[in-house]
Amino acid sequence: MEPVYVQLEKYKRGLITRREYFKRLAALGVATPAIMTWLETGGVSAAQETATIAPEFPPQDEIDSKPIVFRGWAYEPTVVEDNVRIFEEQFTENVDYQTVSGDYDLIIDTMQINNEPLDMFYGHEIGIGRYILQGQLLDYSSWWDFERATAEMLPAFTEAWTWRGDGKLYGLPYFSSVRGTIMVNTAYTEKAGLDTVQLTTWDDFYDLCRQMKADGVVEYPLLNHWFATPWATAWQFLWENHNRGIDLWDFEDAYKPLFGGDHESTKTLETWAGLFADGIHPESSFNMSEGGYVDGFATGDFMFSPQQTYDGKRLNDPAMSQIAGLVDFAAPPEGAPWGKIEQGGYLLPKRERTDQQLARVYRHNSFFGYRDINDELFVAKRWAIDHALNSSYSAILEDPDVLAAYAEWMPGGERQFNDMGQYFRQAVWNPFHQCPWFLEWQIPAKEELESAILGRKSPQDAMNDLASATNELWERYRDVILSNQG
Amino acid sequence: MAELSPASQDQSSRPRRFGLGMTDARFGLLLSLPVAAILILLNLYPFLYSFWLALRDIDLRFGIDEFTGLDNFRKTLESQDVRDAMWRTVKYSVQVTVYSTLLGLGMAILLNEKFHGRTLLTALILLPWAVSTYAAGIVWRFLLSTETGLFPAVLFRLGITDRPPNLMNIDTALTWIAIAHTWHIAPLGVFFMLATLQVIPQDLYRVGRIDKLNAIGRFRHVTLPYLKAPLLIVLILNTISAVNVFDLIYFTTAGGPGAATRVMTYEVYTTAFLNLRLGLGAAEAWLLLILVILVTLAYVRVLYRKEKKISTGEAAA
Amino acid sequence: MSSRLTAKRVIIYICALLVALWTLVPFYWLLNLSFMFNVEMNSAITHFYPHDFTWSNYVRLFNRHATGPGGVDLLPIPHGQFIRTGLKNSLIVAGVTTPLTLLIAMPCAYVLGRYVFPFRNSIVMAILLSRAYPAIAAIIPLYKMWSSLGLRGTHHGLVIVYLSITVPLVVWIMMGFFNALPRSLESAARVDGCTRFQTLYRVVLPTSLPGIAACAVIAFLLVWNDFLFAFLLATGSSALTFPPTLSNMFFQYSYPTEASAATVLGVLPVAIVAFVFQRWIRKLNIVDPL
Amino acid sequence: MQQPETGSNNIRLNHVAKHFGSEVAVKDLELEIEDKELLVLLGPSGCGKTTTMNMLAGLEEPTSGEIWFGSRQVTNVPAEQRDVAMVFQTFALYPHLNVRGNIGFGLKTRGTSKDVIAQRVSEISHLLHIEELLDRKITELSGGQRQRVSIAKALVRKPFLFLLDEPFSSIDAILRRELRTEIVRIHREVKTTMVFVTHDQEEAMSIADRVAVMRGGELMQVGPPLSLYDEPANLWVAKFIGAQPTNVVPANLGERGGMAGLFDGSCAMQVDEGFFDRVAAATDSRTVTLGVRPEFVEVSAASRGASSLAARVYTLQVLGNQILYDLEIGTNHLLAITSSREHFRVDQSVFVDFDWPNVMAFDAVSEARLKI
Repeated sequence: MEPVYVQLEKYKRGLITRREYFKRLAALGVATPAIMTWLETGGVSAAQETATIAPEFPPQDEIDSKPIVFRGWAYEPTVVEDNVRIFEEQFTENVDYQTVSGDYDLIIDTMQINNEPLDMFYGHEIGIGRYILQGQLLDYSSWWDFERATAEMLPAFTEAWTWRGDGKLYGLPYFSSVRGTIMVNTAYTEKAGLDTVQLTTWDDFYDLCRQMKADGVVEYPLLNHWFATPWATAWQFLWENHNRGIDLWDFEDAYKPLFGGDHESTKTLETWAGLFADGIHPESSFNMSEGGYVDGFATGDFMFSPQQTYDGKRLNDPAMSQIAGLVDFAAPPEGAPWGKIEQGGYLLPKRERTDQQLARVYRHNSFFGYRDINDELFVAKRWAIDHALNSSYSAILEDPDVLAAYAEWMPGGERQFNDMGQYFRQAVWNPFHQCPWFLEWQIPAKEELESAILGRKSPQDAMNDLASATNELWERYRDVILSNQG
Repeated sequence: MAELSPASQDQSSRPRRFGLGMTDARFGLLLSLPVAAILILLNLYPFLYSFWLALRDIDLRFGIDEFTGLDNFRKTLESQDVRDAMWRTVKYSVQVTVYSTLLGLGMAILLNEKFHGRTLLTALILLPWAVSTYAAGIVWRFLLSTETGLFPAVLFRLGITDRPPNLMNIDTALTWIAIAHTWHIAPLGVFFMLATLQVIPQDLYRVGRIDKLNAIGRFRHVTLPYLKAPLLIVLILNTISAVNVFDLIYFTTAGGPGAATRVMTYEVYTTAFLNLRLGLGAAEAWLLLILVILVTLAYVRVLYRKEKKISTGEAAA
Repeated sequence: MSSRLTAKRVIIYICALLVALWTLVPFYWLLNLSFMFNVEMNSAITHFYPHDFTWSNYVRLFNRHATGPGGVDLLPIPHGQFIRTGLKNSLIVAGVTTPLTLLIAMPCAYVLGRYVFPFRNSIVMAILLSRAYPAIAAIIPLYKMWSSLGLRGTHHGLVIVYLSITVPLVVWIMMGFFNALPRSLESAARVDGCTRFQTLYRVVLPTSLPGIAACAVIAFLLVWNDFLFAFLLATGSSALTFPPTLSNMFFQYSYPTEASAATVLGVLPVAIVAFVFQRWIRKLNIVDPL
Repeated sequence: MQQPETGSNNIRLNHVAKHFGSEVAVKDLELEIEDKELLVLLGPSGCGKTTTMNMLAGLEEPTSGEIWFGSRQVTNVPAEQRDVAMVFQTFALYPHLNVRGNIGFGLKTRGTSKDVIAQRVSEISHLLHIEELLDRKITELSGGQRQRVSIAKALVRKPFLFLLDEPFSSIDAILRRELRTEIVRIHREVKTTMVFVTHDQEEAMSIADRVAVMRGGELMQVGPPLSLYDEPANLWVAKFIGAQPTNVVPANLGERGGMAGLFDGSCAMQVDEGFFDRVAAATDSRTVTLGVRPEFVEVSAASRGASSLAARVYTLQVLGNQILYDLEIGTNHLLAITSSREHFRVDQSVFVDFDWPNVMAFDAVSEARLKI
């Protein structure tokens, strides 16, 4: 057996797994007063696991003096606080957790630029390109569970967390979802005499919407993903074209835009303008917030709407929705891509840390983005069960507890749960989201796309104008990006 | 022979507080020093600093920071987006100014009449001004929203439209926000004009009646001459407030639909903060600043004579 | 003659009614939404008053459960904690800024309104210009400065910024107020043995209390109501004031009912304060003190 | 009246001037205020009397010159260190204090003990008969009461110098008369130097030990009221002092015993020879300005010969036991006051004579009074 400090070194460098390390330590029979203290204060069930815990790692006094700094998005902060508490108990740790509310990207960017202390923060996959270019992000490839965790994730979801520039993993997901999952208000399908809704292509789907309008089933068959938030319309444009197999970007040349007036994607925009002109989609959506958009569908005025998978719970909640118990997923097309991956995860900012601190941060981040002390996907499962935020970890997608929770909210029970799994497996990742100037691009994209949908501009002009705005961005940042991908 | 009174002895035995050196000039300078410091450090310095920023290409997100001279100004002036935003700002400001000044005048005239509940109404109309622009934005957002709004619901219930209409559309959004702004800012003008209306000698109206002026004539020949100066100042203040609008847009349409409500402040916000390009944002802000300065100069011109009066008036008294 | 007068009175009352509606209906609508359950608000036909009146949106902002229609358990509103912290921070920042503003502004307003001294006109002009300076333009350099000075996201950082707004305004207002005071009171005080400084705090300030109180209210409102500076100089920090925390209820998942209740919490105190002090506020010539 | 004595507590203004920018408020003022006298600064508005008073109070600093309080130079000493008290036209009572607080304020700022303050306040309120007002608010007082309080407030400190700035101008006429007597009484009791500013010559004449008449920032004349009346320094003072304006009659005296041309020769009368001689002794010029107070113009129904001027009654006013006539002589007018019971009617033709021993003569150019 190697001495403890050698094993510690290996552990820090990720040469041995945490489990292996703990096992060896336990075998050495190391015990200190710290563990005694912990046993006195800790819970009974946790005490069984303590045998495998390294009592000397990290030293108690250091934990107290330097908390791990965690900043999260202001979604259900009470749940996160509780998770923090559990983590602190499981590992006798010290975490400084605060939530951020407001313009998240701006705030995190500001914190990063100002080098404010940070060990883990909430982020979307769409942010990592930007943070990496700022030189602010640390990857997870030296994390001890790196290989095991990536093997458990659906590949497309892993890809989303992997920076195209260096192929390294930069985020651990605590929830995953598919944006663009078609929700169906079954009150109207019943009225129309439809049994199920089986999607095939976006064009077929839009034809179905037109049909419903023509049949007088509903005034507005569709509430498309076109609301006031800057990225809304832009995102659907990205994913729908991706689903349609239309390439918008030259990824090899620092996201050079391929679109323009004559490009195939202009047809997508033409289709959209047609939907609006024909009264398939309501005008009011352009003033809705993201929440208002979900609530808009909850009013029961619409038949279909591309939403997040987890919104099924909210839409079927009688305390929130007028159409509780009536919201179903449309079945995704067989084998064809649909919607877009969307995940919330935990990122690891670069900052001066000792190796020991880094080990603590790894342990902390893997608790929130992977497994707890009992080797359970604790955090992910909790979100899936309590809030329908599902996970890209296959284990969660197949977990009977999660299924049971879903069956409680969703009228379609197991069938719906399976449909959701299907969406997950067919969802795609548009690598453009990793583009460092993605935030800047959303603003002209929203303007141009909306102008075309609302009939203020021809789709050709709008796409030409968007292309020229995009080219400016591309030229401005091309060298920076290429040198970073170098 | 007289002797010094006891009171005088009290006085002479007391130490002097501020020595003989305290003159009016020194007293004035001493007491205005903190304010001067605030003005220099928190207004003047940032003002100059923002010009320095405008001469640089600062892109915090990509860590760019280099001197580019007047390049940002050139880009700003050449940008179609900026031009559109400026034009929207002008359209918006004109609407707000006209609506709020006319409404303020109307309310002031009404409140100058005697009727039951006048005191209460005068107190109530202050409220929209007291609750700030962001709250005005929220309130009007809820009033106008197709799903939860009062106005669309009323139109629908009255059978004017066959479903609750979308009032905040690409054509009307800017006007509705201007109306919300009017709701918020009109009270300030009311108080100002009401104060003036209340000092117009009633005898003038009696003379007006004797001279056979009708109500409109009395307004034109008696009221309006008095209101001229306050009216002008209210106009200018309303304009400045309108040009500087931000919260209202942020809380209602966030610049949309399309770019229908992307006014200049929003353009600056986008460039400087959403895109973190501080240099370019500062240059755009300077363009906005010039617009405001032009309006303010008019303000100063109106006030200039009065200001002159006060500084010499002190001496004479 | 009498019939014409009657017609005029009718018109006056109709106008008064319209003005009252114009002023109050928006507030009514905010309250209306805040007293509804989410389900009722989401009903296809908008209700003009809450058919199922509830305090639940307010209660749930304070981390408590409530019972919804049909006995559904309604969870506390997660955002409530931010709203509560925001209100607390607003109270702290406005509460600190207001007395500081008065302390700094009053002496200056007094000498500007009363004395002739070097740079007087420059200061008046600077105040005038600072009032017209667009906030969005002012905030760009401040954002950079506050970031590098470590003042971003701190209470005192916000207080300093707010002083740069409230002090010029209060000086501007009080300058006119002091100028309109009878001068003989100060002469009397001087003759009674007060120094210039004692004259200010023993005679001028006590006799100006209504004006000072109204200025305190205005300064408080100004800070309490500010969105932009707090939004850009304090987001992401625990010093964030109420308005930006509220703004977050309009981005993602929150209901107009809940957001209305939160808005009412922020608006009600200032509405009450403004209503109580409106007589004094109106007496100040906010617009044109010169 | 007492002869000026150079006491150590006299107040002296040496060549004092005050400029406001290019405006000259007070020009080279030389004035000595005697210990314990009541000096009235009299003049029309804008004459510099208030500025002079402010300089005495220490509220304004002179642009040049010196102010001495006895042997103490106070030119640049601010008001609070001068030991002066002042009563203001607008009363200047502190609205945030009650009557008692107002009266005691000046003592309090000078650190007088509470007991002494209470005692002084009660003394002074007794003197001014305002004991029952002590606990009232200022807003509850009438104008006269406020004025008494403000006088009490000033007097309570037993100041070295007591200044009153038009203290009665915002009070109605009857009360004003009462307060005038009151001021004289108070002055006798408190024995303090008082300077009283007014634009009302009647007020000045009725209360002053001495009156200082100012005009356009310059001191015209200082002296006891009677001497101002009898021996005005110049035509302006002569016109300014007196209940009714002095008649100003430009005259060319001509030859002794001959006819003198009046009003630029528009009429003629024979001048008293004694008067002629006295004028001739004082000046070489035969062209002078006569100042004839209305009470020295005699009106009669019959002519007394060449010394009478024919006139017509234009208007008349009954002033109690006297009658004031406005008489028309050609295109000119003369005022006359008679106490005779003989009435003249409007438009009646009358004859005017001057009471020559009391007629004043002024230099036609400098307007200075000729010492005749």
